[in-house]
Amino acid sequence: MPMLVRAWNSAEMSISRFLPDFAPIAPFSRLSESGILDSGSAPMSDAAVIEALRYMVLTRVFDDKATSMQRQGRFGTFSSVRGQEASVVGAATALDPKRDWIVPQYREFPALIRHGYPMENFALYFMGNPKGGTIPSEVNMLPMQISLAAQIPQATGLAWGLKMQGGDGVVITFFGDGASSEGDFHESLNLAGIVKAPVIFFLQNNGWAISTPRESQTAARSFAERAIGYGVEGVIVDGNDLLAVHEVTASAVAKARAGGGPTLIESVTYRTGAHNTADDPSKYIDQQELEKWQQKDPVVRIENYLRSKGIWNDELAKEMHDSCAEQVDVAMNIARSTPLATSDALFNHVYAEPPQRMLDQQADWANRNGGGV
Amino acid sequence: MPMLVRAWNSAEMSISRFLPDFAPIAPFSRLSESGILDSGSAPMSDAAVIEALRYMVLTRVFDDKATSMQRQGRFGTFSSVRGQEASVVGAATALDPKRDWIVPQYREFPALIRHGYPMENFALYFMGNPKGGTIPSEVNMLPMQISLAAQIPQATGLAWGLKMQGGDGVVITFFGDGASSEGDFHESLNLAGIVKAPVIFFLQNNGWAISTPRESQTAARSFAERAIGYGVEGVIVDGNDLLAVHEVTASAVAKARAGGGPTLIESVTYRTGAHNTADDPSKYIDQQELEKWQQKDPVVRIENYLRSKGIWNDELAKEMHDSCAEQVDVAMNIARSTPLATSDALFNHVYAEPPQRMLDQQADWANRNGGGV
Amino acid sequence: MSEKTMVEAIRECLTQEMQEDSRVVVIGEDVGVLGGVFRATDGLQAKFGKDRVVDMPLAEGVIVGSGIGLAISGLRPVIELQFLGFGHQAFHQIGQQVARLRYRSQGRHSLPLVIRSPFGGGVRTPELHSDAFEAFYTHTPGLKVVAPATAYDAKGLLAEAMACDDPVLFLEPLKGYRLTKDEVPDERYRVPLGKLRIAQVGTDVTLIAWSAAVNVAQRAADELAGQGISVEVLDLRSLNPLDIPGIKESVSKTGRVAILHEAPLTGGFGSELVATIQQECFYDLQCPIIRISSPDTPYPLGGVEDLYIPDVDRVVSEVSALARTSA
Amino acid sequence: MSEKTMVEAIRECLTQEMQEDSRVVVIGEDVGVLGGVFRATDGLQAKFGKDRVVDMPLAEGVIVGSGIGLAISGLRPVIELQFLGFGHQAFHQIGQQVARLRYRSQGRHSLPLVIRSPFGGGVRTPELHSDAFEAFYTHTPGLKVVAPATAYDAKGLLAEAMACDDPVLFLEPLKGYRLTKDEVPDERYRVPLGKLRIAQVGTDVTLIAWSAAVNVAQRAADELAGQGISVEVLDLRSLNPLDIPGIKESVSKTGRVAILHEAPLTGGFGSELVATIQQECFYDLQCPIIRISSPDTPYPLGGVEDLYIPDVDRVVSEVSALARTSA
Ligand SMILES: Cc1ncc(C[n+]2csc(CCOP(=O)(O)OP(=O)(O)O)c2C)c(N)n1
Ligand SMILES: Cc1ncc(C[n+]2csc(CCOP(=O)(O)OP(=O)(O)O)c2C)c(N)n1
Ligand SMILES: [Mg+2]
Ligand SMILES: [Mg+2]
Repeated sequence: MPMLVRAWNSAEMSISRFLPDFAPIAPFSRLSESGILDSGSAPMSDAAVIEALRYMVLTRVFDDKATSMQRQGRFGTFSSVRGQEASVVGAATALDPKRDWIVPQYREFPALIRHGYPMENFALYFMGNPKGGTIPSEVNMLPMQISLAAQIPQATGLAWGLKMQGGDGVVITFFGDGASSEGDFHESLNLAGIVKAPVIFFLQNNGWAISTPRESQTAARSFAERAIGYGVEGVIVDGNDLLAVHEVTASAVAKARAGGGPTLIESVTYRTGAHNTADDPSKYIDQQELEKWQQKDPVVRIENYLRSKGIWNDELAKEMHDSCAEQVDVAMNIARSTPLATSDALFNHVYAEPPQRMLDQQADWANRNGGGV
Repeated sequence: MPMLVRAWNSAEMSISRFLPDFAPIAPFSRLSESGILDSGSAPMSDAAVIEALRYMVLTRVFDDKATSMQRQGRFGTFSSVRGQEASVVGAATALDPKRDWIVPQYREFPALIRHGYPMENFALYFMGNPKGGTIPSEVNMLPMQISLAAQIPQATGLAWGLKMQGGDGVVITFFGDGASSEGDFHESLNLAGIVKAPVIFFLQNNGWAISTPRESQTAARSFAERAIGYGVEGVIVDGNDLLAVHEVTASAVAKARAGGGPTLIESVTYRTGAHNTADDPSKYIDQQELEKWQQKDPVVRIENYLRSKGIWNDELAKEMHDSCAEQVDVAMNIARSTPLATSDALFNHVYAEPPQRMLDQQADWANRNGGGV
Repeated sequence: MSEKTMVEAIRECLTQEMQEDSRVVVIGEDVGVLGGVFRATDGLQAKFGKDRVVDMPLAEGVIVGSGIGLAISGLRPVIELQFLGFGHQAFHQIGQQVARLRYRSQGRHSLPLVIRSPFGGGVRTPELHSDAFEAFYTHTPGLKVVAPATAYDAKGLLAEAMACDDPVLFLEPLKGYRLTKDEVPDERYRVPLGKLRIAQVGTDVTLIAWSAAVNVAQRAADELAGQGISVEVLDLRSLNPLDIPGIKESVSKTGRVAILHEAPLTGGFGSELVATIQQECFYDLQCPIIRISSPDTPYPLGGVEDLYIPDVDRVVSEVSALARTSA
Repeated sequence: MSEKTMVEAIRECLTQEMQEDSRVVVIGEDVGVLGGVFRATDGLQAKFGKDRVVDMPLAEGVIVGSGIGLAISGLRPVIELQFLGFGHQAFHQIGQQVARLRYRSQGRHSLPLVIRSPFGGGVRTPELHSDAFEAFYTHTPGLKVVAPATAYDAKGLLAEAMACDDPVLFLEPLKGYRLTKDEVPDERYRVPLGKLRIAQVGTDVTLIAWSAAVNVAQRAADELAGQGISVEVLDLRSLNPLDIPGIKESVSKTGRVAILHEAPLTGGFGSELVATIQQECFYDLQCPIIRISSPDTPYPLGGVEDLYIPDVDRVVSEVSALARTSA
């Protein structure tokens, strides 16, 4: 941007100027596109990689199943993880479900399942059954968040609160490139920097906010750079590289646990599916760009890595796929056989100590709809 | 912050990391503390400097008058510019009132007066008379803003709209270090970067948000650095150096007019007075820091500059002070002799086409309070 | 003249008004290339260009706040809030800035600004997409609130809102976008703000509704007719300005009033209507005014929303009980 | 037991509850070193430290939003919103997050969170500092709303709100902070939510108010007594839960009702009260329920605010007219 330079007429000023840099950044990565590890040591054991791969495959299977069920009207509008499996799983596998918390947006299925959220609840939620919102008491997560970026201040406060009480838990919150434009993002990173909250802001830059491309979301070359404006560290990682995402997130978790405060991670990936089951990307997506990214499929990439180590083959892949399919079927069947909620589901859990007026309405609704039974 | 470094375990990562820098920044300045210009050429003519000084003195006189009137109950709660005169006037004098717009917070008295806002209206506003809100049709400004940062999106849209319509007007919006923590700041800089709006975000970092010190407002070493996270240029300037503030702002105005887009200017100054007439800083302010800044009085500094050029003396200073005092008295007298508004002042101007219900209320109020007369 | 859905009527209105007035710009999330998640702005960007139909970054506060600035600069922005629930993110700009700028500037800055937003339930959306939040805005002086129930009114009222120099919140029923279909003139026309529409003439009970609830009210009225109960259905069309004389006229005739809305009971706009009617028509009332609404709980997940928002059966049973209440 | 102002009572309550329960933290703008712009938290940081009394960055959204997280982590945050008008900046967090988290998580995450905020007019504040915005929050299911009128209730209701596992918006009358002074026990005690207070017993008219308006109502009642009109003044204390039985009891006795509030007329909480009362007490009512409120305009500058919010004279004239309305 020549303007920026030309307009200034004083040399001294440079010391106090901050010029945006538009040179492209190479996101941190460990695996080549064909799945070959760089010269360094692997950040995950082979067993850990295979476990992670299973979550990625599980996600594919679930997404396909849910999408086809949705077409048959047996599932609600929902957003698949397609193309972002390494991004979500790489981050999730860096967490200790016993003490760490997940504060999700809505596109992090495998992270929630690994953390202990029952798959049937996830399914019930998208089938529109309030029971789906049930989070077992030992599972450290907040409900999925539909109001974009609203979860970020909550994650920051949660991490801050854990720290205040002397715990060593770390909080990770997921959000998209679109959500990062909301004021909640700014207010939260700023507070996290001040109180050094043990929180990881995991920004999934999947190139799109529904039909709005990343270029229309900000003029900055990266989202990660924003971190320094809050006295916080930022990093960009190749979101389709399971090992790289895991390594970066594990480092940020270790740092946070050790009192080093927050980290903003920009995971550069791509939404190779539709925004959700109600969306038709053909209206806006660039077919070539899409195909380019489809070539970078994160599942294929990590499978190639395992193959390059001689510990993976089609047979093992099929076994894994089948066991995932079975797991998904079990969950979907539980969800489908769960009775639809009665009218009490409108009232239960709204208050710890409900106002009489609401209780009267509950009785009234129950009489009308047999919801009390 | 050692943590930031220690925690990472991969060398390659550096290429994609953004570590916050905490080394102090020297704000751009032209005048030494004693008012001596650096080796470069002066960015303002002597006549322009003297005109600017007059606005600074006018501000002092007005602030003193208003504060004493407030103590006598003849003026409402209001925030003086004390200590920030060079910051506000240096920015204001870079604008062309004919085509440029000011979108103020509430601590920019001299900028508004220079732009054409009648001083008596400013006074009436703080006396609580709705008439004070009246902005003459040829004066390019928005009303003062009490809801912190809410003016920033409006300034951005205004600048964008002027550009869309092919105008060459530039918009400057003022706000404080405190206001910069609001989401509106983030959303606005991001949009301005995208549409390259001809807007100048003039952040007055006066060290305080009421009792909250700048260190509690953000962990970042500067506010200006945030600009790069939006693909926007940022700069830090010595807010007590009239010439430096004027030069930086004039450059940003020229850049914006030429299509170079927005600039974030952090003007580092200090609120040497109370937050407002209801505030008692002795409860929280650091006396030594305060005295240190009182030594850097911006009026004294620019006067010393003029003296060093042999074109200023006590006599001229006294003349200027007296003429300012006279001007302030005239305005205050007009304001004081303006009749208090009637009940119609509650209803007029709320709508271009008022709903009947409100008109009925207006008649009703008028009958009760004689407001209709 | 031809049958059009509500979303078609809205799109036609936007297209014609943008054609007529080059100061009109449309901004919002996904309004450009995609043409809006409900296609209300489909084709506008292709027709009027990227400068007049702008895909905004995902930030409602600055979408509305910059709209204020655009209006001050001389344009006439039409903002699409993707869902009314996300007006909460812009609430400080709408409630304290949009609604007050004209007053705060003593008339210097009028705000010819329209905020269009879909709202209301019944289509199985994700959370926070279906709440009927109109009562937050009807309690915001300085802001006009319009809520059409028919495609004809949608086009005419939107044209009127766009011509108005006051800011207008224009509420579009999610459920009605495609379901509502009626005769809509192809040419431009306007429907004035503040005049209700008698959707069905009746003599026994006045049933007041707006937006998607009008359709529910009418279907209930048809059933009730079968029971020999003659229901007059009023479609308010705009909540501010409110057609009080029109309401009085109907109530003075029937003496029995039911109000139907999707929002929770407590503090819904129905409460204002009851308060106003009992003030204006106290001696005409033969029995208490009833409110038929959702309960005082958050909008639920889609699987149970039909239990939440009032349906035809419920309206029928409550109104027939009302008609039988002894004076 | 001794005379205390409302702000002293609030400070005493916060001090005692923080002493008792180490999970209580206070966060907000200027609550620490300064002790709040109205000194409600004065001395707390000195006593309990910077970790439990935190000066937050100037951002209401994250002040409330992080408060949600603090509560989930096991703490019991008390948030000070410096003025209720700036709750608009946090409206998405309060209305959609605070109020719904318990429901959305099916009871997993209760929110023991109190948002304290001064509101209301009469003290010549700058713009946007004086609006009575309670109706936005009473239309928000899941959020309890408390508005004490006396120092005694302020201490007891705040203690109750802090003990409650539901989120509570605790409204403090700007004007009453120092003006209101009454006998307040030195020890801890609680006043239950949802039980109104009969501020003055009467037989002719029921006058309903809350917060600062209760004082106006009582002074008007005194004057009206001089005219031979016996007014029963109800201080609601909490708007949600609402003491409907308590209201019914009074109305069944008087048959005449006036509601007094500072908020604009349309959609104010008074409209809900009218709707509820006419439903519950229709056959007791001898004449229309009247609402005495501010007009449907934005809160004005301080110089004319006395013309805006209802004063004693206006209440006296409207209530005496009401008392004389023939049944
Ligand atoms: C506050 C808010 N505004 C608008 C929406 C509507 N909406 C749902 S998803 C979406 C795009 C989100 O994009 P991003 O944050 O990048 O997440 P992604 O879907 O790409 O994972 C929008 C605009 C919303 N849910 N919340
Ligand atoms: C949205 C909002 N929150 C809180 C306040 C109350 N308030 C008034 S001035 C102020 C401090 C402002 O600090 P800063 O932005 O640095 O401006 P300064 O007063 O220092 O010029 C606060 C918190 C407000 N007016 N608006
Ligand atoms: Mg995205
Ligand atoms: Mg400041």
